[in-house]
Amino acid sequence: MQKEPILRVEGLRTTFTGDEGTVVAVDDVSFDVNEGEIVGLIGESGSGKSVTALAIMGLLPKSTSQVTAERIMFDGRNLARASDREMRRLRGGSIGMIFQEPMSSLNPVLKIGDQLIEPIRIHERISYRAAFDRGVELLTKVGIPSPVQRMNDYPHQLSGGMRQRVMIAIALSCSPKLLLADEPTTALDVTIQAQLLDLLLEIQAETKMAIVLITHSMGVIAECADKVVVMYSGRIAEQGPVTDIFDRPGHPYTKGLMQCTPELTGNPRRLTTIPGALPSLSALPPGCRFAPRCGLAQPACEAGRPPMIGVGQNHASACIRADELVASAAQPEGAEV
Amino acid sequence: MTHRNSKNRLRGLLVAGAMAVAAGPAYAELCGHVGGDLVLGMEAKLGTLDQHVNAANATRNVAMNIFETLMTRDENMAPILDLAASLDVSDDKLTYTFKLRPGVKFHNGKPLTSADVAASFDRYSRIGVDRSALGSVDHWETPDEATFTIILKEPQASFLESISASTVPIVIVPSEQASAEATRLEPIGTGPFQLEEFVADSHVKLKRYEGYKPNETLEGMSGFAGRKQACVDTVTFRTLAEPGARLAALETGEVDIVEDVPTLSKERLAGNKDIVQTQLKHAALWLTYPNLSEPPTDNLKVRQAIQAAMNLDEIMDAMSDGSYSLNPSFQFPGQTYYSEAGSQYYNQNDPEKAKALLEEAGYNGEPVKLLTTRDIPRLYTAAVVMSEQLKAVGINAELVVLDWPTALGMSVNETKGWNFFYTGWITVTAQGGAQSLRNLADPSNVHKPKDNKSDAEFMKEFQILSTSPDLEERKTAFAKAQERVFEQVMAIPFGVTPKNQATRANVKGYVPFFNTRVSNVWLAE
Amino acid sequence: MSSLEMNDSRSEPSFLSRFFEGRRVRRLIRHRSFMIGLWLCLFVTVIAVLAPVISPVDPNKMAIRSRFQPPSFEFLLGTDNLGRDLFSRVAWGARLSLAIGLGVVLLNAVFGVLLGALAGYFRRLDGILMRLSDALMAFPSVLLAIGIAAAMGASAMTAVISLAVVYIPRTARILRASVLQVNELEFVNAARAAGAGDFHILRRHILPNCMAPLVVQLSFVFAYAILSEAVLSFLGLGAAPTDPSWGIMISEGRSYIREAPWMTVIPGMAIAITVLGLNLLGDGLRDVLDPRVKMEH
Amino acid sequence: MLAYTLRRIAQAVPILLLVSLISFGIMQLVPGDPAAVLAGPNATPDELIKLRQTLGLDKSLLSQIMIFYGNLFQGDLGYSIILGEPVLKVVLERSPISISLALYSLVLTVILGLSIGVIAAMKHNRWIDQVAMTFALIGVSVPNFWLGLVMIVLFSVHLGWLPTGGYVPFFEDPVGWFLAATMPALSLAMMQIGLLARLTRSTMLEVLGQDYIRTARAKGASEPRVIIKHAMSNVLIPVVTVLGMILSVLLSGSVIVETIFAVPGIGALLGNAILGRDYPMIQGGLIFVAAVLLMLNIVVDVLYAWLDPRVRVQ
Repeated sequence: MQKEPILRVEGLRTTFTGDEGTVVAVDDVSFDVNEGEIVGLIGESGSGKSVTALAIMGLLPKSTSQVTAERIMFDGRNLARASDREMRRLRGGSIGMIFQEPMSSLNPVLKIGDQLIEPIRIHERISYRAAFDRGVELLTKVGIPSPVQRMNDYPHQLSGGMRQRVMIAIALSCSPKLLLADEPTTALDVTIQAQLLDLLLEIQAETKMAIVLITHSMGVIAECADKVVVMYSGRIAEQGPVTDIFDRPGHPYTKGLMQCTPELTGNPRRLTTIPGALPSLSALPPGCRFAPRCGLAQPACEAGRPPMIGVGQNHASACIRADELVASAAQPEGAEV
Repeated sequence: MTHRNSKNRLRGLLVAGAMAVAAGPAYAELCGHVGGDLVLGMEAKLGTLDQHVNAANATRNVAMNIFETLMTRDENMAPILDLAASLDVSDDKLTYTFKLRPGVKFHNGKPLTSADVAASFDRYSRIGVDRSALGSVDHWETPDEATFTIILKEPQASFLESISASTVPIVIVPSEQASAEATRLEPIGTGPFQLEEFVADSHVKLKRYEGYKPNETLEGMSGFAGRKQACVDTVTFRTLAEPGARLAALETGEVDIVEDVPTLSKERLAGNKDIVQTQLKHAALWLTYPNLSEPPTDNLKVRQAIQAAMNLDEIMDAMSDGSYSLNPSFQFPGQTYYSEAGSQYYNQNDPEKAKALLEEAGYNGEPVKLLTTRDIPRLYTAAVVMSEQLKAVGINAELVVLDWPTALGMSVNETKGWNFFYTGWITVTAQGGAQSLRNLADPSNVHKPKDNKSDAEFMKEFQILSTSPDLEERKTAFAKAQERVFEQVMAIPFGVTPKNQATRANVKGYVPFFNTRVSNVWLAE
Repeated sequence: MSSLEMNDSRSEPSFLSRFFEGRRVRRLIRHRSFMIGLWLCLFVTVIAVLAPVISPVDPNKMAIRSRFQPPSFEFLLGTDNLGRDLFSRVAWGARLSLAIGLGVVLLNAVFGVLLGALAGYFRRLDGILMRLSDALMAFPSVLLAIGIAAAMGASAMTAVISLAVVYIPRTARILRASVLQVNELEFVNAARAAGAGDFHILRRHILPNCMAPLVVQLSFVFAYAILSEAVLSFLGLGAAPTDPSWGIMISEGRSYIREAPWMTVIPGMAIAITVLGLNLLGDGLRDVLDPRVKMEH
Repeated sequence: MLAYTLRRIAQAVPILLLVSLISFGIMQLVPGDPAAVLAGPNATPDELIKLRQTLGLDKSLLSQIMIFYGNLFQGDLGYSIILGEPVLKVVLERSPISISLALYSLVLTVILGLSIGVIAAMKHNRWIDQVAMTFALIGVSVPNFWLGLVMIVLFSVHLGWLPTGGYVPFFEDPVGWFLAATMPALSLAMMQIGLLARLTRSTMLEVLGQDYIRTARAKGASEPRVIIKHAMSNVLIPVVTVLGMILSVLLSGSVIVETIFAVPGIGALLGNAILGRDYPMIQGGLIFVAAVLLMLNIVVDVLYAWLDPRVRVQ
């Protein structure tokens, strides 16, 4: 029998209250992350993927947001019921997180060293000296040259890529069991993106930690992930093992995403973008939220929320025409082979 | 011998002083208790303590507890000896010989000698504000350490009055200070208190001078003279310019004595058994004088119209919040020269007469500029009320309000741009008849007469007043001169305000005077 | 965001209409403190404008017999030591305060813009102008105002000029900073490339885009001017002593603060209400027009 | 850093010269007569004329000023006309009083202003925020001299808690100093407390929305740690730049507060010097005060550079 997953999210829902009323940013999201697994969370900006990660971490501002979930099981604990204190102990300890903006995610007035060893000092009883040495070690590990000097530098003295390496080092500093990486490479140059992804994979291979990799790039997913969760407008559109998703996408949105990524299709002429934009969270369509942009939409799509339909081993899609899609995807490929 | 006659005359002078304090405590009882710290809340800010060049009341309040003079004025403002034990005047009235009191020492420990007196007179005649008081002096001599002789060029009946004047007194300082520049005198005197600390805008602290040699010719203190003793260890004069704060400080016991209690607060203080109020009934004479060079006040009829229009009760009431007395004289009631001559022109309050006089004068709406300052609220109020009264009879009155230095400078230096200037006299009036009219005489002429020559008839009487050896003759001359001032409207006195003071109930021996005296004041336990 | 985004400055003629375009006006109306401030300012303005109508008597009319009257139905806000009606004096004082504040604001607008634009645009003038403003700002502001006021004699005009001298360097600095910033933007370079003259560029392209911080600064200058005028008048160097100025009223009242506290308290409240209104107004303008400006003394 | 500091000091010299020229220009326009002040309100014109001669005031203003500059370059600020003491001595005696009062106000401003601002930001949009901001607004809207007068009546007269004013040297009687300085310091500080609270709140709100605060939380940092270590270190940067401004306002705002509370500081000294036309005192005192203020600005800029590493390295 399969082991318990390290993270199991069930029925996560997040709402924001603002001047214009209450909006649901994440609606009934459930997925599992197994130990040592890399799960790709993909979607357009505003699809709710970052919010999902922040909700798991308990980092959303309490004054404006409400997080509810049936369960968020992490390492045998239900984070949905955890106290602030428990959450603090987990954050930076068993769960690390990397953010999208390396430029602004480091405190400009504190030394790299101080920021790096802070989680170590918070979570472990350890002397400053030992923590400092560990920091140097971590910087070496993430590939930062002359780490001892860097410890005394300030963030503005480092390039963006270097800063993101520092962020990775911070996230790794307490050997987390789970790493939430929120678009860790988006803000960086393409070459540096690749280096960093390689670094992450290298470290993952070594430490066997689980990673939730949030991205909007199917290319990144293809390169790194074991499993994919596709989000659209606060809901999960499709999830499944990465090979299944790429070979037999069960949702028109997933298909569209893949077509946006030239290196996946290998055919620049088929580079198409999905027409239209994400619906506003305050004016959501009644049925399938993708229906207004969907080339395959039928009147039934607007009738109600489409259920998750299993289309393979651990592969499910929230599209009433999922079976059709999976079948059609398999067909031409099979025919050609 | 005539020599003896002079001595007799002086003895009379001394006795007059002694009588003034007959009711005072005997020497043994001067201090009911020795020790403690006395704190006074003062209204005015204090400048330099150089008493030779400073005419400010605030300075005298402090400095006259540090310094002493050869001669000064007694409680009734009559001349009296202080540092001098005796005075001989020669028959030709040209030589004045002072014998110094023995045993007097300066705060720096140096004994007082005639050289110090001569040096002080030297300095005063060089830079002293009232150096004209020494105008008739030929020279002075110091025949021996204890003798100081002044030789006049010509006899001057008012000479002793002049050198004893307490407006800018000729205080005696150590001879090393003779060359000290103006305002830079070191405050070393012979008085019962010596300077401990001076922080301008905040406070002056004096402490008892242990080597003080009191003047034992009197039973107690009279004016600035007489038997003085420092009963308290220290005296602090605190500047508390905010009237509310000053009174609050008295009520909370932060200060022991407050000068200038606002009229309104008297009633409230009366209900406080910890506080005793005292009053000097006639403390300040308030007046205005016209500019005789600037139209339309160059016209006598216009001036008379203004004089007729004024309701002085209203002006005094407004400026003092109701604590005043009308006073048709340039002297206080009870003073030697007090006279009501010309009082028919005082406080006429007759708008119809004023209008008629204006008609007669051909007044045609020329502006009458009332030059005043807000720095001294009473002067401001007087001008404001007066302008309303003038407007009521059809005079185009305009207020010109400047800060005090500018306003006073303008009234002294300019003959244009103003028609009336306002002032209050404290010591000027107290010094006697000649002193109070001196400002309207050549060469002072505050009223800016044409060609800087004051009215001839007035000047004739003023000459008699300042030179006649006979008191009755001088009194008559004063009355006539005053009447002339009223007739010619050379100045308009408004009235007199008292000085309302208050002390904590445990403060004993405090006697109100034109200036503050802290000798013989003691704190009951 | 700010007007910096509006690149098409050719299509304006009236910058005001751009400045108060509908979106901003709606935001201002929704802004709670702006509206409270607006109402307070309107209240004071109405009192100032209607002073001759609503005053029961001439503000300088003395009535010695009814002096020191506490507030009552007959004397709404009481009377002072000369029996003058405080309600009339406060109302006329509003006139004076607003007039002086407005005068300071106008002088600030004219000279602050002129000097700030010159310093920001013509770099050669920058050194001299900025050193001069450094020197003026190195004076303690109250002492500078006292000095100028002492030189000119107390009058409302004196108060306006001495306060303008104190605040103009500060306004000019803010404008200079905005000019420097806007000068770097694309559309200015475009205009320059198109051969537009310096003054044309300044007037048509740069200045209209520097208005947001200026308007915010001026609203605070207005508030400071009213406070400082009271300080000067309190010291006898502000408005002419015959004018019913709030500062003078406090100064006159302080001698009687125990027995007639209303003489001091009422003009003080009048100042506080007016300045509060202006501050709220300024907060609102800042929030809506220029979120970057934080605080200027 | 050292070069920067030295350059700033060098820049201050021409500014000081300008300051002295401006004050000279103003003084040349000021009418009035120091003799009148010295003589007091009861002096007669006759006494006044003589006093003018005594003081050498009959010389032209220009020659008086020439004498002043002649002395200045020998490090001598001359003698005060009114006080008869060397200007430098008086200024040196008085400035510690003002500076200690200003520093006390500054401490009050920083403690109250910062904590009100921080609390308001942390309780953003709750009632505490509303109360704090209302207080801050009232603080910036009330004239300080009026507040001083009202406080005297309240705290000295009615409650009897504090003395009405005056000054007690700190080293003689620290408690007395504290009691006497509290009301003046508070009435000086009130407006600055309001300004600082408002600035702190808005900066804090801005900083709390920054990514690095989220990073800190993601590390498991407790809320106090986030606020104190991560947020405050950034909030302090703009705060320090205004502290220089605040301190110079506190120093110059003391003219009127010192007068009301009878504090013998440099503000009251110079205010009286201007009102009394004490030309040497005005000239010397203003140069001294301007030099102190300029120095203060330099210190603040250096401090700013020290606090903000982004500036420091450049």
